[in-house]
Amino acid sequence: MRETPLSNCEREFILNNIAQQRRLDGRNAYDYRDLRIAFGVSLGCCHVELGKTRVLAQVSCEVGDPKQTRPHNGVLFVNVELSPMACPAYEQGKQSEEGIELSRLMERCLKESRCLDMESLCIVSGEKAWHVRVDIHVLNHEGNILDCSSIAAISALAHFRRPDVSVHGEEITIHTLEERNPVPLSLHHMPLLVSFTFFSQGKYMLVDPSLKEEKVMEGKMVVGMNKHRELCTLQVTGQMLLLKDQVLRCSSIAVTKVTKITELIHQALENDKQARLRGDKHGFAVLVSGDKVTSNRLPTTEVSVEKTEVSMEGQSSEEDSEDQSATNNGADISDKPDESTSKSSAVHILTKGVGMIGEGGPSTWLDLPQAIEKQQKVKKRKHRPAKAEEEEEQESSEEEEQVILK
Amino acid sequence: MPLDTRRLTGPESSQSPYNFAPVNKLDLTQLDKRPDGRSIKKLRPLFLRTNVVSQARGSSYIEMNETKVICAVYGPREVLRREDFSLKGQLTCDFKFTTFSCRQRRQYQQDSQEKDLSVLVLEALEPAVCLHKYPKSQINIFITVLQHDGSALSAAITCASVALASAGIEMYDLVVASSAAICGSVTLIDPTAQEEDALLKATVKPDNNAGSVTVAFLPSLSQVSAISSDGELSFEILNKSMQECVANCQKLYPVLEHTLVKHQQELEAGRS
Amino acid sequence: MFEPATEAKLADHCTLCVHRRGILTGQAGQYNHYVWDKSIPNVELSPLCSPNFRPGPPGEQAQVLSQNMDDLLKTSGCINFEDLCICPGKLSWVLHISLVCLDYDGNIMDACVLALVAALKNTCLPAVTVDEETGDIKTDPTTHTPLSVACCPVSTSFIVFDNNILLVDPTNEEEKLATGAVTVVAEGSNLVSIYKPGGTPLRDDQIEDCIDRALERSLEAARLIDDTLCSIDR
Amino acid sequence: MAGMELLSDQGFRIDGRKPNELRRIRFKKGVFRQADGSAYLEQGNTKVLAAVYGPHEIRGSRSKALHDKLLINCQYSMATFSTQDRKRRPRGDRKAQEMTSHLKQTFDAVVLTELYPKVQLDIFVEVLQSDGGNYCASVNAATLALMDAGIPMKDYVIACSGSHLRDTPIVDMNNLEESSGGAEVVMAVLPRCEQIVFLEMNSRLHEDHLSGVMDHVMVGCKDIFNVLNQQVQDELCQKTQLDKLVTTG
Amino acid sequence: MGDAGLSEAEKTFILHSVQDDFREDGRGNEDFRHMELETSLISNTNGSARVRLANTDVLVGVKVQLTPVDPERPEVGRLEFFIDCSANATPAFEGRGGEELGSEISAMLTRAYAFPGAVDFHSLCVLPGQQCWLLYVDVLLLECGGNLFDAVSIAVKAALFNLKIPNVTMTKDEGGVELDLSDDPFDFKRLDVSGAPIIITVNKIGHYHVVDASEKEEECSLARLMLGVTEKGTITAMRKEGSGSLDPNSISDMMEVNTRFLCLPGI
Amino acid sequence: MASFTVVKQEEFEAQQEKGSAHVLRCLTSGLSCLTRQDGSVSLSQGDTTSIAVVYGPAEVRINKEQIDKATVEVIFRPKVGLSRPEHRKQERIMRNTLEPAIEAHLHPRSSISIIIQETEDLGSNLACCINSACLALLDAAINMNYMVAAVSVAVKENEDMVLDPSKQVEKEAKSIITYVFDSVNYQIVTIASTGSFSRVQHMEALKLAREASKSVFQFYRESVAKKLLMSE
Amino acid sequence: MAAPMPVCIPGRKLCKESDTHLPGTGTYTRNGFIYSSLVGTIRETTDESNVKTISVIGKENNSIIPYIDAIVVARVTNVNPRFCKCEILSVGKHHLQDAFRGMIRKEDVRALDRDRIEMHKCFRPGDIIIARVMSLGDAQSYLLTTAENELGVVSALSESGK
Repeated sequence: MRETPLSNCEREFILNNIAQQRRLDGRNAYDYRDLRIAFGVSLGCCHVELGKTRVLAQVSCEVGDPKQTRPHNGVLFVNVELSPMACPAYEQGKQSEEGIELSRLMERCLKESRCLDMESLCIVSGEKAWHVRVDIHVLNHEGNILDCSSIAAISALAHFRRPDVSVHGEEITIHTLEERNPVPLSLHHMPLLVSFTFFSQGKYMLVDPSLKEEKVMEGKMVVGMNKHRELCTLQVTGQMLLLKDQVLRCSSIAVTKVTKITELIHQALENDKQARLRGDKHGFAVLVSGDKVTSNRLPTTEVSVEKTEVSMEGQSSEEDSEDQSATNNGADISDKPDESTSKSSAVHILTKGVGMIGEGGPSTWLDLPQAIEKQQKVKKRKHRPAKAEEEEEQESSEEEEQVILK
Repeated sequence: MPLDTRRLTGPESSQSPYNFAPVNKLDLTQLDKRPDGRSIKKLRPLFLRTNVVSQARGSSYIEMNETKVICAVYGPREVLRREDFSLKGQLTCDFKFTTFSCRQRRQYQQDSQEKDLSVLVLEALEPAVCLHKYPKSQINIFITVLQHDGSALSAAITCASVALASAGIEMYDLVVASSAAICGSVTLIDPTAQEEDALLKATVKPDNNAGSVTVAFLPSLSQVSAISSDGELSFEILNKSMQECVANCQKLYPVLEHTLVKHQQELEAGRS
Repeated sequence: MFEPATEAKLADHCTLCVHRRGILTGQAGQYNHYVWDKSIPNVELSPLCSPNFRPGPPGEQAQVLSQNMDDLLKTSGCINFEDLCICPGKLSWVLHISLVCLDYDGNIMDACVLALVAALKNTCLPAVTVDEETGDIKTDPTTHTPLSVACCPVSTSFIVFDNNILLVDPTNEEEKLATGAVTVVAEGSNLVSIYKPGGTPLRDDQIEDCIDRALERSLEAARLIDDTLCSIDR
Repeated sequence: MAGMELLSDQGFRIDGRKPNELRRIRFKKGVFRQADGSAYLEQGNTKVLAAVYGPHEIRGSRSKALHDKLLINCQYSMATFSTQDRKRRPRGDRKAQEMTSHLKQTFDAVVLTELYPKVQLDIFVEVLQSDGGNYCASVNAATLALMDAGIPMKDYVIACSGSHLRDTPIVDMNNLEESSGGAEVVMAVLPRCEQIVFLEMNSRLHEDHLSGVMDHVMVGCKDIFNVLNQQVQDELCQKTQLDKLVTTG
Repeated sequence: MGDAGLSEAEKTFILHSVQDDFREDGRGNEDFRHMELETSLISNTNGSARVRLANTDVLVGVKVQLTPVDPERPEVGRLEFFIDCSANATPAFEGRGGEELGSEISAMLTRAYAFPGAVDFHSLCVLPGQQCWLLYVDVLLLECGGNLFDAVSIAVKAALFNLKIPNVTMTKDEGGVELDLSDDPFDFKRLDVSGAPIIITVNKIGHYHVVDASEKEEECSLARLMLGVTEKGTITAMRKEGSGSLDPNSISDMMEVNTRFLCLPGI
Repeated sequence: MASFTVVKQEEFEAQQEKGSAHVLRCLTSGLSCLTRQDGSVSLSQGDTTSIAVVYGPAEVRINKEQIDKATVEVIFRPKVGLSRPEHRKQERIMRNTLEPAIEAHLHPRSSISIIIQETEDLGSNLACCINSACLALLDAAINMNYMVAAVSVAVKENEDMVLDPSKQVEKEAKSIITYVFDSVNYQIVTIASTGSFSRVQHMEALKLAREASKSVFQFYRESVAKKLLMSE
Repeated sequence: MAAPMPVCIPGRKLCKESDTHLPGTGTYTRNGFIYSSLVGTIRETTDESNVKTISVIGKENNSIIPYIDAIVVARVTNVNPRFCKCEILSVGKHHLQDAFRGMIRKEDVRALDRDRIEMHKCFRPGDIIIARVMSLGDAQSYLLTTAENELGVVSALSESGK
């Protein structure tokens, strides 16, 4: 499905507002929309809402071989898929330009900033290591999925626990969650992406663009940073010409944003931890809790049903109902099966390794490999001509020359 | 993360048990009798039949002892991609070994060898088909080798040409193919798989011949529509064995003829 | 060197099923909950068998079929995967099962199951010996041990025609017109699976009827397989 | 600490360069006959071929055409033998795709696209040998190829990379410096007006150092510009003189 | 290959030019075009070569890598060919456009090199039954002006000739054998390529046989015969290409023509 | 409210552990929880949650166009990794279940696409997905012939029946059967089973599931009613 | 048919081409001879001037792809003011295994007052029509016409689809 384009007047309207330092949702230029982080019941599952934009991130791991180039390291794999779930413009399966850019940015933010301690993921050097996989699902695209997914990804990584392993010589045992407490991944730092959008030759700049703003922007600059004021990624996309000081301004703003968001994440993690300790209700069931206007809840319900014996006689009753149906609409059950049941009790063995049953008689495939090898008579018939021709080939060849019609 | 998400995938580290089995070497240079008891110059019995795939426009099945090939022909269909549109008809060929057809387990995806063979079969058949009669449409040939015991290529070509004929596609002539393996002084006609890879492993003196030839031949136009050879061969030997293959094609031709005539008669019987 | 091969034919429909045994080396089997599957069935609906299929990776139908075969193998318990273990944690058999459709004329599910079971039943594993200290593996293709197959599940497919008529063993044509399908896989008196993927809603008695017929048929088909296999001298 | 051997105490880099010193640049325009424009460029051990086809009518689906401007279509690929350990495939992997889109972005900004509505321009870049700064070399080579093809542009677009080692910014990094894990800043600029067309940074760099590095990279770009411009001008003069001779007989 | 889009008139012109043995670029039917050959230009490879045959421009790089041996033949090393048709040559090759041609060429090369005498495969085996050298022969097609197969094969042979395989020292210890490569750039061994074949293509245009056809001429020929020939004059691979068919005699003639170019392999 | 479910939840888990339990876990739905789609629902059955969205009737890709009715496509997105044959199977089941329920012929040459995202699988995932999809269709106001409700039943080794099993129970169970019923006269739309069982068990499970499905339908009605109420 | 006619296969030489023997369908001529190009039975038809036409009849009696002037049955797939697209289901008696795309331009719908044709009043998607092939058309589709008395829509459904 194609994305419905923005009408010119709408475009104008938005741009004018931006020019007057106003945004449609009443935010200031450097404000984020309100951020909500929730964790699933399963570990390493994080759900982030940034305004109306929603992203789900799930971290998983499995044991595999390490890369030849880095035998002492585990492997981190980041997968961002823009499915039609998020917005109709995206197509299932094929990666769009946007998708590639997004997933590369995520990769650079998480991998190349080396926020995850790869050595700690190694089980047996050069033989076995953990493959950690981050799946990021964009559920709803209302602008700035990039920041949202980076938040989701990093908090999911922080929330995740991998099963414990113990190595005794050759033996490698992976302990189930019941046997031993799973261990968290060791994160060096928490890089986050902050994107800045530019309008009208970079004259105006906004943080956390909404969908509409993204549609009218001329370019975007993404700053990846952690709370130690270390830049982890920097990227300018779109067709625009920037000047150095603009870049610097962005990075300085990013600092404040990152520190704030990082705090939020830590807080959320803490809450989840407490909830689990208290055996409280956690997970998404809370997210879709019945308190919203559009939502509804049916409390756990007892289903009363007659006991087995009842259903037994139910069976008998159904049996007779069946014959009824068989009688009243004759077409109901084709008589094919009846026939087969009646006479097909006899299995015909045609040759060694070839048997048949039921209607229709032997198939065209009767003389196939096994059949033919054994089935001498068939084979003979087949082969006589071949042989014959082989013997008197001259004759056959001249017959070929001879003219049939004159 | 399995790479092929559309199939059930097993462990990569799995190996064929035959890798651990003792290998029995077969020396072709001094061999009086062939493993299957044929004489050097003898062809394997050829079994052909048509109409094996009910859904196809034309189809055929060929069997040379343990080499078993099935082929189906579909079309003429319309060309969907506007890029490869042409007023002349097009022929496509898709050659595949089943995973279990060979000694070593094969992959599901078409590998380079199969691609190469597809092209060879295609070029062998193209000269024989009256493509100008099928404007802006294409004819698809699908070949599957169920079991590979040598000379799969020649079997496939022969099989395909019969399938085309049985499909009622207009052709200038049938195509018959046959192959030979040369090792030193001996020339084995219609080699089996065992002989073929014995050939590859054969440690012959540098100036000695070791290789194989496959020739596709249009019998009644007496034209060679495809020829391919592997291994190191001297010019004379190659030429000689090529002639031999041509001769063998002539021998096989009547079998094809017989099969097709029978096929047609069955049709007639069906009509009346 | 022959792979156990069987073909199941329902009228014009033919499926060739072959097992390729492979030895799984390495220690993959060792990780208790990262064990590899020991049987990998794959159904190939090649463009050869019907004009509906195009070349390239398997389409949805083929994938679903492969999955069904897999589920069947796993849940029916017709092969005991412990038997496939040669040397615990180190070495085990892997059954690569390819089901190649040669002629597609409907009711492929039944054909596949039939072929699958028959092929399993005449699978032979060559003897394997492992040298303790060196860890060298030796196989002897001359001596075979047949794979023990506990039971033989049989699938019976019905299509729902025009919302209330049930037809067994549908042809390609019938399947195109069908408004729903039911597949019952039975084994002796037990049901291995009932598979009715949507379609028109059916009354209980209709389902019951399908089950009845499936149970009957399963006995016959089992007999077919056994008799046929007996007829092969091995 | 990686920085140590990368920058000696005497302030020399691993390949003996000074921190703000560029690698040797050699290039040749018009190396292919069949392409409309082409260029071969060496920056140290990084060797790149660029070819330009078009503007020509849209290939493939018409829907790609832009009604108001030129469609620029890029492909970045690396020869399988170009890298230290062999690449499996020359293109199509994520990194290559990303690089492709970066090139596209860069040249969309500088080529006067509005002059050729509804048509397509192909820029193909082939890295024969990679020793760091692939993007930079590609951009510079492509710029030359575009000139060779006579495609109107705002200005040269020049790319250069830089980093920050032991409190000293360095420019035009080679492979060793890149793979050492230090920060890498890549910039593509219009050298005359100092405008940034493309900016990218990987790994970690403290925010305070950013400004310094950017300055040096900018200078680096200008140096490259001068080198290229010099030769281009000379060639042009020679050519015009030749033409004069021809015309005057 | 051969998509110059010729008009009938042009075709007949070429046909005639071939008939009177005076082709459009002034060559006779059995003359090659001007060829340049340079070696060792990519420092990242173990051996590299570039061939420019008129407009056909081919770059070959060879990389060596230690790999476990093929269980089927445990005592020899392996060659692997990969042809990448760069989009620089023609926009048609963009993306996957060139793959078909690429695989065709690599298939032909693989055949031509698939006999024991091609190179000394045994010398490529480092540790019989365990480790051997895998030679990645990567061909990069930069520009195509006809007769690709020949040009590629020549470039490949040159690159193999130029190949420097680092020496390996083996140290026995209790886990097994320790292999280490010498990093000294001058401590290497060469590969003997005297047996290596090159491909010569003979095009049948009208009733005449033409070697080293230009792109235009290729389009005019319905069938061509490609042979891999060695210095010794043996034929290591033969293949008929194109949609036409040939009668047996003309094949022999074409082979004759080929064998006249045996001088070429000895570059 | 939170506390209320917590208690229930634990009781419930316990009950399932100890033997046959004929309880449906608590259902929670959030209609039009997303903004970009024509219909969207996040549904949770106990801890098992899934999000389903619906687009359509909308323009259809030319190669999928059907001239007499709308093209219904279902995409199931697993939470981890790319979709594999097992998910294809689920997709197929869901599509065949929902397609006849939709009155496709009202919107010829258009597409109705349903995308279902697994967000938390803690037992009876398939049922949850199907139910959420049906709700999403209702939320998108697509004309339907009937609603569908899915319920899974697990048969334990000791022959006990467990309705709407949790992950733990599913692991131990001998077989799991998922039934889908239509809302008109509660006939069987879909059966999908893993593991073997006797026909008696099948019939017992069927009865149980059918009863349960009625309360699910009730839940649908309430949810939609509530939504409509709010929108007024 | 009475006596089974001789069956021939592709490449079989039938007879010399001469002004009394002309090549018919299923044959081709090569240096002076008529060869068969099909598996089929040979048939010779003699016209009044005693000229024999040699033809070979394969499994179908007529061509298996649309050819110019063939009468085809097609289903309309979509309609717009200038033309309507349809898929050709069968050529003459031969039913096509998979359909070919066809197109009827506004001016080819009917012979009389062509300039007052309104496509959507002539065709609706799903209609089954009989048409004649005008030309092979472009890369996309064959050009069809219904501008004859015995051509046009032969089966259609009402608005309500009943």
